[in-house]
Amino acid sequence: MIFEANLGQERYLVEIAREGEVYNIKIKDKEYVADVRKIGEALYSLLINNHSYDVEIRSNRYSHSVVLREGCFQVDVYSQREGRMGVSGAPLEMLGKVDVCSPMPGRVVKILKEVDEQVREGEGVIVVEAMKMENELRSPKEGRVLEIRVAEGKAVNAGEVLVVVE
Amino acid sequence: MIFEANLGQERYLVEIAREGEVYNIKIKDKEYVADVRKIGEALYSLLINNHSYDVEIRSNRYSHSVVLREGCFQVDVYSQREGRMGVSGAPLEMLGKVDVCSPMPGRVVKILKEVDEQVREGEGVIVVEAMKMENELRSPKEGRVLEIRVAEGKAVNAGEVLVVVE
Amino acid sequence: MFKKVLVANRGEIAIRVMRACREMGMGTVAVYSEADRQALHLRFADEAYLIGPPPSAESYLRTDKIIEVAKSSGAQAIHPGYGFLAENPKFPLACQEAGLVFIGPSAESIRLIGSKLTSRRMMTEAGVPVVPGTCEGVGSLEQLGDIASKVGFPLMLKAATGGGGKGLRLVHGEEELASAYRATRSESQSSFGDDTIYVEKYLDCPRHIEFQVLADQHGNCIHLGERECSIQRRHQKIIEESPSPMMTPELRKKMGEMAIRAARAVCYYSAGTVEFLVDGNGDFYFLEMNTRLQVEHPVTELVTGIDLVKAQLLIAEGKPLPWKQEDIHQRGAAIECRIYAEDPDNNFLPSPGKILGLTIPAGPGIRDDGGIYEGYEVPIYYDPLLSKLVAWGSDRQEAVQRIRRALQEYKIVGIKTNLPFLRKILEHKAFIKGEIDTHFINRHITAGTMEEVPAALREVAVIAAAIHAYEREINRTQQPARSSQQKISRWKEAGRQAFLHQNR
Amino acid sequence: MFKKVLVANRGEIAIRVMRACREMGMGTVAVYSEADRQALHLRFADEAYLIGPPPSAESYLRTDKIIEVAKSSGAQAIHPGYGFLAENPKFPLACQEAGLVFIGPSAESIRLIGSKLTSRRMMTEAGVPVVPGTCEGVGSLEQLGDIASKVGFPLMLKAATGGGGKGLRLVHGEEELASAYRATRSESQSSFGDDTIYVEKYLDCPRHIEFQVLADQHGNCIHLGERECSIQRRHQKIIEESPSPMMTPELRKKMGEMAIRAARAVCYYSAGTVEFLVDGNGDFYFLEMNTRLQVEHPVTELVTGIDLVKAQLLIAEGKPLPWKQEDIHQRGAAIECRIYAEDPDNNFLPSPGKILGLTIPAGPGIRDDGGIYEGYEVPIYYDPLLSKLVAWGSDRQEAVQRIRRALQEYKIVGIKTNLPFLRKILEHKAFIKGEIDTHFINRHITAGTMEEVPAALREVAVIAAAIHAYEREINRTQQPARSSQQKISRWKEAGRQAFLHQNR
Repeated sequence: MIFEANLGQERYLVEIAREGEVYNIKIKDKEYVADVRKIGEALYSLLINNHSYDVEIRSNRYSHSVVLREGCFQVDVYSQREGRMGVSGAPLEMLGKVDVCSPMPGRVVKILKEVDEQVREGEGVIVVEAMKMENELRSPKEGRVLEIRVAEGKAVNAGEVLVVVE
Repeated sequence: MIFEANLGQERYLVEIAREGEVYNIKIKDKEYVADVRKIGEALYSLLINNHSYDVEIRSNRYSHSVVLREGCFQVDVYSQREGRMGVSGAPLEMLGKVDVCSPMPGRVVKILKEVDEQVREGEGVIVVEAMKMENELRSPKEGRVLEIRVAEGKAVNAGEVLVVVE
Repeated sequence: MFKKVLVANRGEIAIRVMRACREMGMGTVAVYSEADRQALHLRFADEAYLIGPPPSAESYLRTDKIIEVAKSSGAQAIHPGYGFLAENPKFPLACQEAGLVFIGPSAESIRLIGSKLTSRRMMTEAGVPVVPGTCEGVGSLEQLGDIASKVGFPLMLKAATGGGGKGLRLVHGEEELASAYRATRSESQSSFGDDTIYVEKYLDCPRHIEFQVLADQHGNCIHLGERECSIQRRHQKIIEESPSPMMTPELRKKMGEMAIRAARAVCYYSAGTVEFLVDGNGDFYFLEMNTRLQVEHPVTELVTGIDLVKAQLLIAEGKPLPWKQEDIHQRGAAIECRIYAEDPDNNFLPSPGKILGLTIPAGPGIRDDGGIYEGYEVPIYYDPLLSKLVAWGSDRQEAVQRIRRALQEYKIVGIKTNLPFLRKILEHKAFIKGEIDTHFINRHITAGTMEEVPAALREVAVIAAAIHAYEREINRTQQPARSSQQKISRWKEAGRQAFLHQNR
Repeated sequence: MFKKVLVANRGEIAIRVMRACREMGMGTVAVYSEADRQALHLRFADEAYLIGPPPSAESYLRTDKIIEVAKSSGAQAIHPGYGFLAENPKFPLACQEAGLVFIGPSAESIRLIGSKLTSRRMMTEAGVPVVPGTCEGVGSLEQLGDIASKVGFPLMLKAATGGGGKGLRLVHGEEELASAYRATRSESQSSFGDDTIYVEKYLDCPRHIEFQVLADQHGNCIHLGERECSIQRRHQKIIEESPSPMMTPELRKKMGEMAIRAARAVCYYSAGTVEFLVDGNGDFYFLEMNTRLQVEHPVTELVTGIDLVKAQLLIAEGKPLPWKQEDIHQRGAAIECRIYAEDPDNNFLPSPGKILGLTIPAGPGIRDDGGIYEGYEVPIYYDPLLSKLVAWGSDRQEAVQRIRRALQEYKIVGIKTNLPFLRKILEHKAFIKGEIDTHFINRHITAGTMEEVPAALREVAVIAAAIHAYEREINRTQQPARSSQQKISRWKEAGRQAFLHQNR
């Protein structure tokens, strides 16, 4: 099976075949043999060409979060079919409306922008308090505030859409 | 619901009623309120009259193994019906044939008795090696070796019957 | 000796205090909010009492309820930990009224130190050098102008009753003075209910060096050497060490004497910390005193061998200090990293949630003071500190090597933490050389944790993700045919669990 | 400096060694048997190679395969840990032939020390007191009679090539002599392939005191003080401490000098241990020397501040010792408990199996050197040592208090361990007073762990069990009506899981 993977700016083609407990992998013309065991919730022991890695993997659709001893990597993986269909590449949603969501449960302390106000990329739009910290959430793109869905003082859940920028 | 519980030589009558997350317990005319949360596999946090206990509980039919910070307790618990039917009390099996089982996987190193030989209570009948240790398994009662089901050098599983004493 | 001690706190510090109590044979009483029924400090204690809803104002800050629990449970003393009620002078008074011992300094010491202007005055009188500036509130903008021309720019405007990085402003030049004056006063009023502000000279790239002191109720006072806490992010310490790599025996002696003088000036007893800023010339200035156990106290414990919580308990019992200054010896070096539930790749946003997997480092020289366990759900209501990882080594190099090794072993699965960010600091050449000051992070460390990773490691990440995707793909196409009799490979099981997880 | 080190071992000691390598920036190579694919030492290493089936004779004892892996992986040196190949003189020779560095002493030192008669002779020549007895093999029963009348009863018959508690017999009087002579020779022949035996005086209730030595390849040799290992069960150490509660500075100096003399007598280098028996008069006798890292090395590390594995690495690299005798200082006290997978309530039978829950103690003064994790299945093939818990305190009392506290925190769910047995020893008055010798356990500790528990605690156990039974009962009667939509209480879920568990 062939996959397309993106890590940062780099794009990889990965070919995988499994024989029993062992995976044969081709990537950039190099070949790897991987032996994989599940060690705990989202935790795996990988032996890749006899190199040992304890890896935490968590996925959400294409997006894989991979934690190694040396750091955390965001890898997007698409099956060849999906890859050809152009799912990969620049996130589509950046082109139209973008939601500013609360990444954690908390309470809205301050709304910094009004509807119709212009925002720059990276500019703060709303402040949410969680774990005794005030956290400024920023607009991921330049645009105009289309909608504000919450009020100051309101409790919000993780993933809740707070502001929409167009 | 009323239970009969045995711990060592002591016998307890325990009355339990649940209201929501809270249990009301009567034992030896004393009353307790218990709040219970599952913390992990077989691990619970108990608040009994505001005393905090981290308890590991594992059960096998009547037999409960309860581990507190201070030690491990074997508690046999019977529902009232079972209790009245005389299931509790002296183990029935002690009266007839008794199996000497391997408590762990291992390998038979030596058989110390022959069929028909007399054994005393607590006398060794067979030696099983596991984890680099030779372990003498003993007869739980006085009697006669009725059957030897394994040979020296044989690998055995946990719970496997090795010798039968009558 | 106390028979039973109530710990009016939660998280790692509550457990730290209970460990000391348990070792001394004292019973431990926990208090907990509704959000903390499954918290480790409750599980750890001998007794535990619910004191209110999740917000701290309704639970961990409720002096009345906590004292009620202490009395009804038969506790004789209360340890406040740090934060919450630890530096509120009303709390020791309330304890006293209820016939309970407060494990900490007197209410009067806390009050004197809590007012920044008062403490600046008292320190100046005692001959302790303070950061140049005013010891009186600034009365008007005009007065501020006069002061500014004497102190010089850049300068800091600070709330007299402030703390925690709030109510302060850096002023670079005259043109910023007026707006900063108004803003600081207004923030000070709204945050602390008092608009008194004062001026401090701004020290460029100082080092934050603090001295641990111990004083008993019989007039004995010693210091236990310094801690360097220059590695800060947004005025928040994240890495601390002892001894400081810039310290000399002569300077230690001088600063230690000043720390003792500062403690004596407010008739201090219990464990306390005198914080100084040290500039590039080795000149040092009193910044403030913390009238409680510090988060970073373990580095001092590892280097001196003295258990500070046990010392607090002894002092609170009225016993004399069992050590004289000459009994205190620093041995080797210790470094602490604070492990927070926050996402360094996303602007350090807090990251509460369930801890699905937890591997705590161990082995030679490693101490972990934690408040979490596998399966624990980190609540949204409290400070994001999960744990403190501390390493001891025979010298600073070994301590650094050990904490780096331990940071690699640390695995917290399920929530984001600052572990990758800490690793990055610990691997920086300037840190390894001990070339640090309070601007270290801004100068040297970018938030992202992905760059500069060897290509081979990136490929490993890609392979792991691709295998994960492969199994999900296989799993998905075979799903209709699946039956419970089918043998499922370990990985497939993994894939399915991950799948269930995202759909939850 | 070595770039890459192969660790020819498994379990906690493999991890201990790898931690040192990693701190020093060396790559680590693990070897593993088919039973150990999920073992922690494999997960911990940078590289890992399969070397054979589960039995150690086919994997961890396969010199040829291990050396092959070392060469193909590019490792420059091999650390043997303890056990397995650590004291086999053929292994360093094989390493040498393959151009690899053996991290340990020379083959010749191991050989000399491995033969008990040779080492008794050499020690006697070097002026080190040995346990009174013979330094030659006993030629006949007649000769034995002559020797016995000189040495006096009780006496020990020992195999000259013996070890590990095998091939030795206690003889109380003349009437037992003949049968013991025959039995020991025959056991010695069958266990070690050599029927040479010798005689040692039996010391009544001695203390087991050993000295840690460090020697380099340039003739420097120092000692790092003593460890007391008198708490033994069936000749197996289970609790060790440093310093010994019976030690005086004078005796330490004398024994330390003898330990160095013993090491020099066999041209020793690397870390080694000289074991002595000490009788009630304070007279001490050389027992044997261990030419490897000891299981109990951490107590010395905590007290002296020296990392013994790093010292071994330095010495193996040919570097001179960085310390002189006067640089070595003992600080405070340390105690180690060995945590075994064995059932103290059932004759200490081994207890392999899956670890379902694991809470490792932490906090001030606690070090855990472990080889397990939650979810790990302890295999049946190897030594049952799971972990070593070590506590440091500013004095023995604090070390004891801390390890008692830590033993209470330790939770290993799923398999039986000796934790309750260890707690019992640590709570015994005679232990707390330091009144210990090698017969301590037989004299003071009964195996069962249930007796003497307060009635209130027994009631807690009964309540917990009854609630568990209640939920299972409720669950069972409601089972037909259950549907996936129904909200299941946490406890019910627990009950069901327990149920599933027993039916597995």
